[in-house]
Amino acid sequence: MNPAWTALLLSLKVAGWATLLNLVGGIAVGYLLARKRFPGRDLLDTLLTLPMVMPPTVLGYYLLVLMGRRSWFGAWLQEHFGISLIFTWQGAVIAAAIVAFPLVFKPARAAFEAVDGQLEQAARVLGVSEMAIFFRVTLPLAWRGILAGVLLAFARALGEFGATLMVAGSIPGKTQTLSIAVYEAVQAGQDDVANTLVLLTSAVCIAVLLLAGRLAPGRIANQMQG
Amino acid sequence: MNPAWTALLLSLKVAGWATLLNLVGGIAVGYLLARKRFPGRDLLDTLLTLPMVMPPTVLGYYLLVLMGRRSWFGAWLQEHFGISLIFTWQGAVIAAAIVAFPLVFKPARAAFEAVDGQLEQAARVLGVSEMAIFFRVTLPLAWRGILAGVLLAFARALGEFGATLMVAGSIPGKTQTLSIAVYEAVQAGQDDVANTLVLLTSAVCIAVLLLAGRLAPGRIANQMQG
Amino acid sequence: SEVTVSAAASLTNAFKEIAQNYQTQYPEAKVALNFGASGALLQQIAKGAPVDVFASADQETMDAAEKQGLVANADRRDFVKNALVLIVPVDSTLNIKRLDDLNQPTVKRIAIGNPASVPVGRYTQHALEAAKLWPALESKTIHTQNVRQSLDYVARGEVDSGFVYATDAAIMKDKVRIAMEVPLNVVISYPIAKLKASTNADEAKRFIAYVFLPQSQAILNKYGFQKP
Amino acid sequence: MQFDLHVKKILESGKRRFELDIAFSSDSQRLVILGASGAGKSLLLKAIAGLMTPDSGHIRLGGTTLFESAARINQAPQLRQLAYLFQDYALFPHLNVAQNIAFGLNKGWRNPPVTVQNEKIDYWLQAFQLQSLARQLPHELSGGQKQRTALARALISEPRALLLDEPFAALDQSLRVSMRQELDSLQRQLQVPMILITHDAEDAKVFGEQVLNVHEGKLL
Amino acid sequence: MQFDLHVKKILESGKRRFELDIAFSSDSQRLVILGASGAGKSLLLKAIAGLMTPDSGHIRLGGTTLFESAARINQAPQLRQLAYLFQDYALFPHLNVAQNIAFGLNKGWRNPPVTVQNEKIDYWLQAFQLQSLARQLPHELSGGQKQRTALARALISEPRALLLDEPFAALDQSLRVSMRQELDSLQRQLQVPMILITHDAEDAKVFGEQVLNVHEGKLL
Ligand SMILES: Nc1ncnc2c1ncn2[C@@H]1O[C@H](COP(=O)(O)OP(=O)(O)OP(=O)(O)O)[C@@H](O)[C@H]1O
Ligand SMILES: Nc1ncnc2c1ncn2[C@@H]1O[C@H](COP(=O)(O)OP(=O)(O)OP(=O)(O)O)[C@@H](O)[C@H]1O
Ligand code: MOO
Ligand SMILES: [Mg+2]
Ligand SMILES: [Mg+2]
Repeated sequence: MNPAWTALLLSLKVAGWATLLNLVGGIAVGYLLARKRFPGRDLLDTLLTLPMVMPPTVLGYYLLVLMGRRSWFGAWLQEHFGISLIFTWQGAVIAAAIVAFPLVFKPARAAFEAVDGQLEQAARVLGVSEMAIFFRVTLPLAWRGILAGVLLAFARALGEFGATLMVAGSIPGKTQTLSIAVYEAVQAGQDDVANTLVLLTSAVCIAVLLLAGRLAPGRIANQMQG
Repeated sequence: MNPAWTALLLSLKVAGWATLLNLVGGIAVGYLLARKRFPGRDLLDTLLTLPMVMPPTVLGYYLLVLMGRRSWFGAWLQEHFGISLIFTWQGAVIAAAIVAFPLVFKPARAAFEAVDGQLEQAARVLGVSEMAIFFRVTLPLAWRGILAGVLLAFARALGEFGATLMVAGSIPGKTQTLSIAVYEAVQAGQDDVANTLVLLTSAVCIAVLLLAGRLAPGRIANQMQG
Repeated sequence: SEVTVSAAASLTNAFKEIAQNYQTQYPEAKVALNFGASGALLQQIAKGAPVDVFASADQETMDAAEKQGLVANADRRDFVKNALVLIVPVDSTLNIKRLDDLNQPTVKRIAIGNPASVPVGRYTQHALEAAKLWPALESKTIHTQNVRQSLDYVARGEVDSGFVYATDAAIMKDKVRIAMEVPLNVVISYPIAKLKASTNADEAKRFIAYVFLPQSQAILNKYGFQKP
Repeated sequence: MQFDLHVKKILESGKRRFELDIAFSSDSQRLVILGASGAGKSLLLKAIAGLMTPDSGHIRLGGTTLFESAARINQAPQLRQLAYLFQDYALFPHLNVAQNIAFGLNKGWRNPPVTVQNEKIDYWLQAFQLQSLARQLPHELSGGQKQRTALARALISEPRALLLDEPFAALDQSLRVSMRQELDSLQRQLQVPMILITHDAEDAKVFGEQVLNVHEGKLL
Repeated sequence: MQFDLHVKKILESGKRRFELDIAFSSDSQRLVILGASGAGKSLLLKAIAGLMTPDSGHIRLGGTTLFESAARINQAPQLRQLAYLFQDYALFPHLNVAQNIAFGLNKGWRNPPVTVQNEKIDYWLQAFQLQSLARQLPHELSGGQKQRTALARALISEPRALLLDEPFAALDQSLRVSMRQELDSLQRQLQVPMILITHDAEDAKVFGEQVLNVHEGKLL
């Protein structure tokens, strides 16, 4: 199989899983921060934003320290599950997910905060459980804002290479994602290869983003009373 | 002056300017995409997201190609304004701004779309100009969502080094930002220096984000009718 | 007058010291140091970055610079030598004396800089090809993006061994051990050159000359470099 | 005792302070609340529905204790099984008229489908003259259509009590008459207690077995 | 001629189609519009205010042409200088009562300060009994308080015409009487044309120099 093709599939797999993890985690954390009051809430928000502020390579280094064989966590994973995250695509997923996480939870928080609380009240009186209210009222109304963040996270996960490279290495066919391949081509001065790969990545990204945009429900919020 | 201190000031200058550029540009583009209907709108949205999907180093390479003295744009800048962006902090600003731009305009678009159009209608009838409506009604109501994106962009600009390194180089005291210094310290095996610098960056980032959070107007949208 | 020096990342610590001394000696001079991967530095120069002196970590990059007409052949000189070494974690029980020993089944992973883009990877490939081990070891190979990554992997025990420069091994003496110096039929030497486009040629020449002075060579030596 | 309650609540906004302190018990099934704008009528209804927690007091409805500060009882709104009509409707903007009306019929994690239809829904669409609007979204409705949708949504679920905040305010005279009848017969059929806020003397006449006058947070 | 208009507009939502087609001219200063819920009363007002662009027709008010499809005239809502009371108030949620009322007084790029105060604002706060609520945000208001704020915001700017969509619907009887008086004297003083939508027979009596009956998008 064409190596670019292999890298593309791997990239989609990594970015897809990372986005899925972030979708769930980002919505949960964003909701928590928007709705629950607890001491240190804003500090937690800020701390969770820190992965953005660290150069990805450095973040990757810390992840290596955390998940490596010599760390207690890495050792524990190894011992109990026989899992090693370093040099595996699962490791790449975790790196990409952490790098992109702030992109999801922060817009999600803002979107949840913009949902009119009275609508949730109305649903409560109608006997619908809190969990169901979340899925039937809150989430649909916050969805556009969340989606904006999720799409950004997907793009970022697709483009990430600093942290991924450090954690997963660059093993062709195994952990060499498209963006790592691009990076290597540029480094090696192979401009045509790099250009081709960039075009490929961009095309895939455009396709995915346009598709996802279609999935968004109509611009309801905007027309609410308009 | 302590070099870490110099790097910090430079980082803040670069991230600050980049954020400012993105604030203005992101709000404008986000508003345009939310309110104006034109063919290719979603495609434009997607194209503007592409800086996220490219490895920053690669993006930096393209910027280099675009802004270098040998390009027509670089030559034009040089000729007419005597400006060279390569190896200057202004170049770093542009690199950081482009890398972080999608983080601002996409959440801004979602936030603008969530503003109730009837309120703008009401302002119109009251004789207030479109521009004034934007500043007095639309922007305040979209502000929380926009702010979330702007803060992410600030963090990203502070942490960016891939594209910056390529365009502005790493000249201590001139273009070596904090995150480039971190990167170099890690490269040079100076883990303590790296750790210290990371702590410094994180502390600054936390301080700025917490401060900015305070600046946000109360969670009005959430309480609209609650 | 300011002189901008683009130097390979591996020279970071040594060049910082040398530049400082230089400025003490010539108080009117100002040295702006710019570090990065040799290839990236070349790209910056090619796109018009205002650089006066270029110190590369390999000959190929400098060759490319020459071919693009950025430096004159007469202006380039080798100023240090480095050695390729095979390292293992300090607590490693492996017994590796020759490259052939890498064939042992206990050696599962070997970190090698990507030969396509990382100079140290190219040298490693030469050495392994000469020893007729290159294809055989391919399956154990982890390609890294720079020396530092290989070093980290070895230091943290993620790989069983790795190929790095002697100068890199010197950074982490407490975590990695040099198992052997790798025999090479080429010399790993670093070239330095004034750029044709330099707007400050005299200062550039003076700085290059300064790098060759014994006190500068002593500093380089301190960080594991050898005389050319 | 149908109603037995004592609700105390202090609301502050800047320097202004509003104190709600209302206690009454009544055996009549139909209560009408009158009072000037801002007297505290809506707040009282919200307290009963569980949407506003009183600082102290108790709320008992048809023998069940919904709230009692002393005993630390505070039933969740979900469990109170009430019909509540919000003064400003609170329709779900992402659901069409039929979906809004059907919202409380299933308590699962999914909204009714866009094409939701069944006998009950049809009955209420019919009763409130909303048939042709079943698939329209709230922002495509007139004021009165919104109010009727909200009312249908509240009444469809066979509640244990009806709490209605100005249910006919946005309706024209003839519609008001027919809907008053509808509500009247529903209440007789269900035999549940009802509290109704209104400014319309006619409403008070039809539904006001007992009329409570609220003034600045207190009963007159 | 105070009013001279012909408004045609077709609205579609899924299979349902609503056609508005109303033409009339009148010399009376005070017009009351009656009609069933969903008849098209609010749409007509929106067209006059410039918030809904008719498919065709014309709108002239006191001699000025606001809209004329044939001549491609369509004045921006800003230039029409009308007072418009939205049926659901449309208060700015981020501004307090006084700021909402003061909103149209300055047309600059900044909102009035939180502590905004001047004679005009005081007059209207007083007239509509909102003094003590001046610093409260809309979500801290009762239904009637919201309506009064919205009405004050519309009337304060000395408009060229008054368009009021059920201005007293959320008010109790006594308040209704006093505000009716207030509005009556304002209209006499400004001598501007007024259109008022209402369901209240009393409103029609006081303001209805001429009464228009709208039915399913057409005049009866
Ligand atoms: N969140 C709040 N913070 C402060 N004050 C509030 C808040 N909500 C309501 N109030 C005040 O409480 C009082 C009672 O409000 P309520 O909505 O119960 O009035 P109401 O009797 O329903 O009036 P209306 O007939 O106008 O709807 C009002 O004066 C209102 O300003
Ligand atoms: N955006 C829209 N799309 C489709 N139909 C609409 C839209 N807006 C309003 N309509 C329909 O137009 C008709 C007239 O609406 P309008 O708001 O003018 O009624 P109204 O006479 O003011 O009634 P009410 O007294 O209930 O407020 C209604 O049947 C409504 O469903
Ligand atoms: O900021 Mo990066 O490592 O260049 O993705
Ligand atoms: Mg009320
Ligand atoms: Mg209406």
